[in-house]
Amino acid sequence: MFSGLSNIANQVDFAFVFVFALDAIVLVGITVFMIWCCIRFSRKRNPVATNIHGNVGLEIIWTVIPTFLVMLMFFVGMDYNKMSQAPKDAMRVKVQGWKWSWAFTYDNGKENDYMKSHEGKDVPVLTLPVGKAVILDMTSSDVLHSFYIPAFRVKHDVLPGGRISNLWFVPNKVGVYEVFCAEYCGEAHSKMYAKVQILPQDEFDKWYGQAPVKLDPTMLASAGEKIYSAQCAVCHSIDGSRKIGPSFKGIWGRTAKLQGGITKKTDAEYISNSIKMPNSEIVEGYPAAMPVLPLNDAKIEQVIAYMKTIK
Amino acid sequence: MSYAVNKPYYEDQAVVLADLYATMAEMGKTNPFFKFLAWLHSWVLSTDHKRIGILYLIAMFSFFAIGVSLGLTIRLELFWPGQDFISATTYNSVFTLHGVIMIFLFVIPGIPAIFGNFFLPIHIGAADVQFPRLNLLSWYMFMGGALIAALSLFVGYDASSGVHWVAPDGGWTFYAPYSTTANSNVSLAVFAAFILGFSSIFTGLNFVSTIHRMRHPKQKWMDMPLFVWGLYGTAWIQVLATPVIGITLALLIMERAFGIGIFDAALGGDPVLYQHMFWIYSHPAVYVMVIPGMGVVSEIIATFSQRTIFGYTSMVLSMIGIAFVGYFVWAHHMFTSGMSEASVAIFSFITFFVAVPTAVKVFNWLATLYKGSIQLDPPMIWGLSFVFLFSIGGFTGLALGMVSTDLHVHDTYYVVGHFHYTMFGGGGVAVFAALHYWYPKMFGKMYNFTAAYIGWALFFVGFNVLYGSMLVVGLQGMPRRYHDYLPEFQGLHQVGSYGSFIMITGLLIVFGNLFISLFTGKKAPQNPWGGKTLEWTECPTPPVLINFYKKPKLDHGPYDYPGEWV
Amino acid sequence: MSHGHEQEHDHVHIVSYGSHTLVYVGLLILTGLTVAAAGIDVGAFNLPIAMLIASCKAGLVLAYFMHIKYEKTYIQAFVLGTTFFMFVVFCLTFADYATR
Amino acid sequence: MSATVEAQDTQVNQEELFHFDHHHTDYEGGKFGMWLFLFTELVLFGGMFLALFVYGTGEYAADFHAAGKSLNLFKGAGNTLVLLTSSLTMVYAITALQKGSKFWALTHIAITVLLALTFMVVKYFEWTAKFEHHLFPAKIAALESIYGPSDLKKAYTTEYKESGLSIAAFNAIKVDSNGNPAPAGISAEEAKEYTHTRYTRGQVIFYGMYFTMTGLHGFHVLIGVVLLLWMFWCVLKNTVTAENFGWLENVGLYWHLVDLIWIYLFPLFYLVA
Ligand code: HEA
Ligand code: HEA
Ligand code: HEC
Ligand code: CUA
Ligand SMILES: [Cu+2]
Repeated sequence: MFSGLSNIANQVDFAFVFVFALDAIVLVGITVFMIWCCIRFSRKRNPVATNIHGNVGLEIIWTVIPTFLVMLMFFVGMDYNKMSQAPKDAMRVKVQGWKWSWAFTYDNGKENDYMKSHEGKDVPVLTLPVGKAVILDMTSSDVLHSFYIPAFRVKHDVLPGGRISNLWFVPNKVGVYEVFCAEYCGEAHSKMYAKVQILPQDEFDKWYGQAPVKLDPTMLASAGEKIYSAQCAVCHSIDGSRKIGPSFKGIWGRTAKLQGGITKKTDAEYISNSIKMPNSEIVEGYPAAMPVLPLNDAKIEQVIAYMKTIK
Repeated sequence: MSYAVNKPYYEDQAVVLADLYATMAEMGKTNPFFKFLAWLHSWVLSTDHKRIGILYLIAMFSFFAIGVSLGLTIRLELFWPGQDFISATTYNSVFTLHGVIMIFLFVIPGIPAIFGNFFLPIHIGAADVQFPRLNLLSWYMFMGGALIAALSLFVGYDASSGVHWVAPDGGWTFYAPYSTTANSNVSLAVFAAFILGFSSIFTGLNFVSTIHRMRHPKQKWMDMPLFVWGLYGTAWIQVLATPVIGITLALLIMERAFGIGIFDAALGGDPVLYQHMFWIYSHPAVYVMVIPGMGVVSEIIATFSQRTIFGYTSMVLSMIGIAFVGYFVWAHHMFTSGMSEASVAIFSFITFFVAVPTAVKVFNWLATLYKGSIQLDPPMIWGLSFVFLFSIGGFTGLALGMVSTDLHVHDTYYVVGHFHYTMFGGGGVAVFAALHYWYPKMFGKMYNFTAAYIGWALFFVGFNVLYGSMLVVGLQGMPRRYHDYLPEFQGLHQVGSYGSFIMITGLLIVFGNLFISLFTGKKAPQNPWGGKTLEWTECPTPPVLINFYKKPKLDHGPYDYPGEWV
Repeated sequence: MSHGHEQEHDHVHIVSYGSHTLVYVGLLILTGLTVAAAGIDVGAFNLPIAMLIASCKAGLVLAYFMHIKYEKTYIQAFVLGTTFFMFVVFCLTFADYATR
Repeated sequence: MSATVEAQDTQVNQEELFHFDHHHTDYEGGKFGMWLFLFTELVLFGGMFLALFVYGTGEYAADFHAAGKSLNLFKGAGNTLVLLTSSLTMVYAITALQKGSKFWALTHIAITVLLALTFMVVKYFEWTAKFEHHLFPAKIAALESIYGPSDLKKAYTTEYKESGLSIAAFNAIKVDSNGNPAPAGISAEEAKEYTHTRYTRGQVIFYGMYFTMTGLHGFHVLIGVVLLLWMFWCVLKNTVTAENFGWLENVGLYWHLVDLIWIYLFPLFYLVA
């Protein structure tokens, strides 16, 4: 409460306190009156009831006062980040959601890093400078998701079909915060975590300006592993067990049996095709459930390098 | 044809296919099998509103028991973070069915179908509803829908992966395009909801015309008991709003079967349109769950205070007002959906106007207690719990109606807490209140008060622990429909689970007590609580076939209690 | 089991063949009108014009063929109420689409 | 449980109770019930009109316009006349019965049924003409392009058999880089070509709505035919008579509702779109 982590966090917290305080007062009033009546007018104390038909004055009072109170609530509640009020010079980040992860892409083409989650998985990080307004341009490649940063008190649904939905805010404090998916999206809805990392401006600039490290061949596989852990692990195991998709155990160089009786060798072309057009070839016995993932050729290369190591 | 007018309604009597029944009954005199057939016939083909009410009661509490078990499964799974004993896929189906069963098979039909059917005609001094056969048909549609819902659990088959038992998932809201593309058995579950919708429409239609056409000539509109008014408002919602969900779900099925493109973004459709159409029905539906409950509670509070309702007219107007305004607030479920900013503001604004008539009701109930002669029998305890729990539910709803706060707590456990307080603390508790109130009339027996009090107390404590903790964990940002959660939420989830265990104990005592009393209870007098509506003053306990021995006299209003008049 | 005496037929209003035919002719004219109007392109007004004509036709059908004109007030009121209800729902939905 | 009746009033008047119980012949009540049912029908179709308006006036207005041109105005207008006329014969039937002419009532009911069937026949030709031009809801269209037009029926049934009511097969089809429906097993290039020659996104919805709405309306016409035939039987057997015509009136109300919906469907699909 009142941590002020984003530009609106304190307003929202105030709104909560405001409405809960009013609620509490009325609720206590109601309850106390109810109990008092039950005691004072119990059949023992008051064997004969008095029939009061009503009292127009009173009834008007308890129509008008609540009307007034709820209108107050309405106005307090209208104090939120309206998209039409987003600062013009805000920084923009592209957010893509799919079953079941997120990817963040910056204007200069930079892509998100990964960070360990509480379960030790790699989750994508949205890195932002402190104190600067940011607008997220969000799309989904499959179903509805919802981008939710509880600490900042912001949330917006992410829609498929090419519609861009926006969310904006100003992060106020340096730190790392959780991101949840708040719209039911299937099996791993509850695993669709990400993080926001707020850096001081200079650190952010340094991070932002860094050219993508040229990975030497030995590091390709470990970069690929991160991608695997963040984006593929919900559906593909590496120990041979069946998840939503086929296991990656021994994936490199095996023969894939596809629907319609086709067989194909799982070489680089096949894998890259499986990722770019996941539904053009379906592995026998599996649903056509793989989403289009935002992986460029470089990343695909890394994933393939990693796949070669899964024996 | 002669009627067994002197016998309680549950003893043998004439039914729809009267000739067949008579033959069976005749043969049953010698042949026990035919005797059984005749008995069965007299129940499952009876058009008597009281028997249909009992049929609903039995069916609904069975479903409720299933829904409860599913709710409990949720609580057990959420006891620790990570997967405890059911997989994510199973969990998703479990909460979906929990929601579908509780909403479509328990709270929406609950009071109208059980108690409305049983007492509406009696309250207005009539012999039955306007369309008794349609009434029976509604019950069959209800059972059919329930059966299909149950079937949808088991018959799902995903050819591409060869997986059997793909139970439906997606939540009771079935948002597109998840629902239009899911491999699970959504179509069948949705079809079940479609059928249940029509069952509900027919019940509503029946009640509206019954109230218009069959009131006792002496009972004018403003002489009707508030329970009848509640049913009337509800019935209109059922007639005018339910078709929208019917068509929405039908379109969803068409989308899945033929790809008509209207909800599926990949084909160009707008998923937000689905949400509009879904909530155009489903918001009014939440008032279907609670307005009849308000009617019940009005009866109970007046009877146990032995004093006339404070502000009868404003009680009526507020009930109709809630039903009316309730039509136009649906998009408060969609503040984060990508709707325009203008409509976010519009719908937030209208939402608050529902709170005003509700406030009038709450304050009028309180004023009815004032200078009453209050007897805290079990029905009254449940009735007053309704006022308390529903107020909390309503108050938490206000923070959802405010935009800025809703953006934070939308789709978190806060919402889950809110709707359990309103639906269970409101709709559900009203069912329990009604059951304790009318049990003597319906079954001719009294139940054990001590057990009823103990059960209630455990329920009340467990309820607040369970759903109170949900409100808090939601405020901390815990999203709903999560199979797994961050370790920091564990404490509150465990508290909630403990609450659910307490609550179960309580409810088991409550239901156990009522069940045992069917056999061991003392005989109930005609008017155990001193009520003034027709079922107490003119109708024997238990009611006879045509409700009254002769056309009721109706020489007093529903709330003309003895006591001083001012 | 028909109990003729319970029916309240005394006030039943029998509409003559003639007036039905008249309404029918009106409906035909309106149909012709709407087809003709569609031929002229008035841009944004195409839809409102077509809907207006359709609503006139619907009004005729409701009032005469469906007998609403001769029904009791409460039935008339409910027909109006239902229409009003749908109208408001449409408006509120379009409040979203028009301002997106 | 034993019977516990308090004989409150021992003198039971059977005759009084009998009348008290028999409300089934409440003429006005029956009609009111029918109206309530019609309200639900109106709202049911209202929901679809809502969707139609949303797309037809929004971003897909142009698509709708183009697609609307593919509908056969002649058949549409013809069917409008057929339905209007059937509404007229329907009210004639009621007037005839009220005036005591069983013969003319039966004749008019029969004509109404014939007109209804005419409507359905025209509809049938309209739909098959669409199918011949390969205009289907998207999923069938996609299946067609995989299995070829000749095998379409087989394709649809086998896909269905295999996947039950699941949509897995369709998932494979729908996603391509543009989000347009495209069949599996063809390249991205082919997919693009396929969608552009066949459908825009708006047209997918137009045909989807067209088939759904006219289909549901047609279904109502068929129900109407059944009801009318039933009425024919009742009038013939004198269970519906000049004194007791409530049922006929109610069926008539239903029939006019079917007409009423078409009054809106026709301009929206054939003229304005
Ligand atoms: C019985 C069912 C029921 C009832 C009666 C209500 C009543 C209300 N509900 Fe609730 N609601 C649900 C069932 C119900 N709700 C369900 C099931 C959902 C979730 C669906 C889902 O997503 O799965 C939901 C979700 C929901 C949301 C969407 C949340 C979200 O997903 O983001 C909102 C937002 O506005 C809301 C608001 C309200 C309001 C303002 C009322 C009002 O009617 C409350 C009015 C009552 C009071 C205010 C209390 C009593 C009044 C007084 C004691 C007088 C004093 C009052 C004042 C001073 C104002 N509800
Ligand atoms: C009236 C409706 C109703 C009722 C009564 C309940 C009752 C319960 N609910 Fe439910 N709930 C919903 C409606 C309801 N719920 C809805 C609509 C959803 C949303 C679904 C969705 O997201 O789509 C939901 C979701 C929901 C969730 C959130 C799931 C998620 O988001 O991940 C949870 C979590 O704990 C929960 C818990 C419970 C529990 C523990 C109970 C109960 O089990 C409470 C305990 C009650 C008892 C223990 C009773 C014991 C009684 C008996 C055993 C009866 C015996 C009977 C006879 C003898 C006749 N519910
Ligand atoms: C939502 C679940 C999901 C996610 C996430 C996912 N996949 Fe898949 N994947 C599937 C499914 C289902 C299949 C099998 C059907 C098919 O071939 O499309 C599959 C198939 C594949 C295949 C072909 C496998 C074979 O045995 O021939 C490859 C390669 C593949 N995925 C790579 C990836 C990579 C790389 C990622 C992450 C960057 C990923 N997938 C993420 C669901 C997923
Ligand atoms: Cu993505 Cu939930
Ligand atoms: Cu709501």
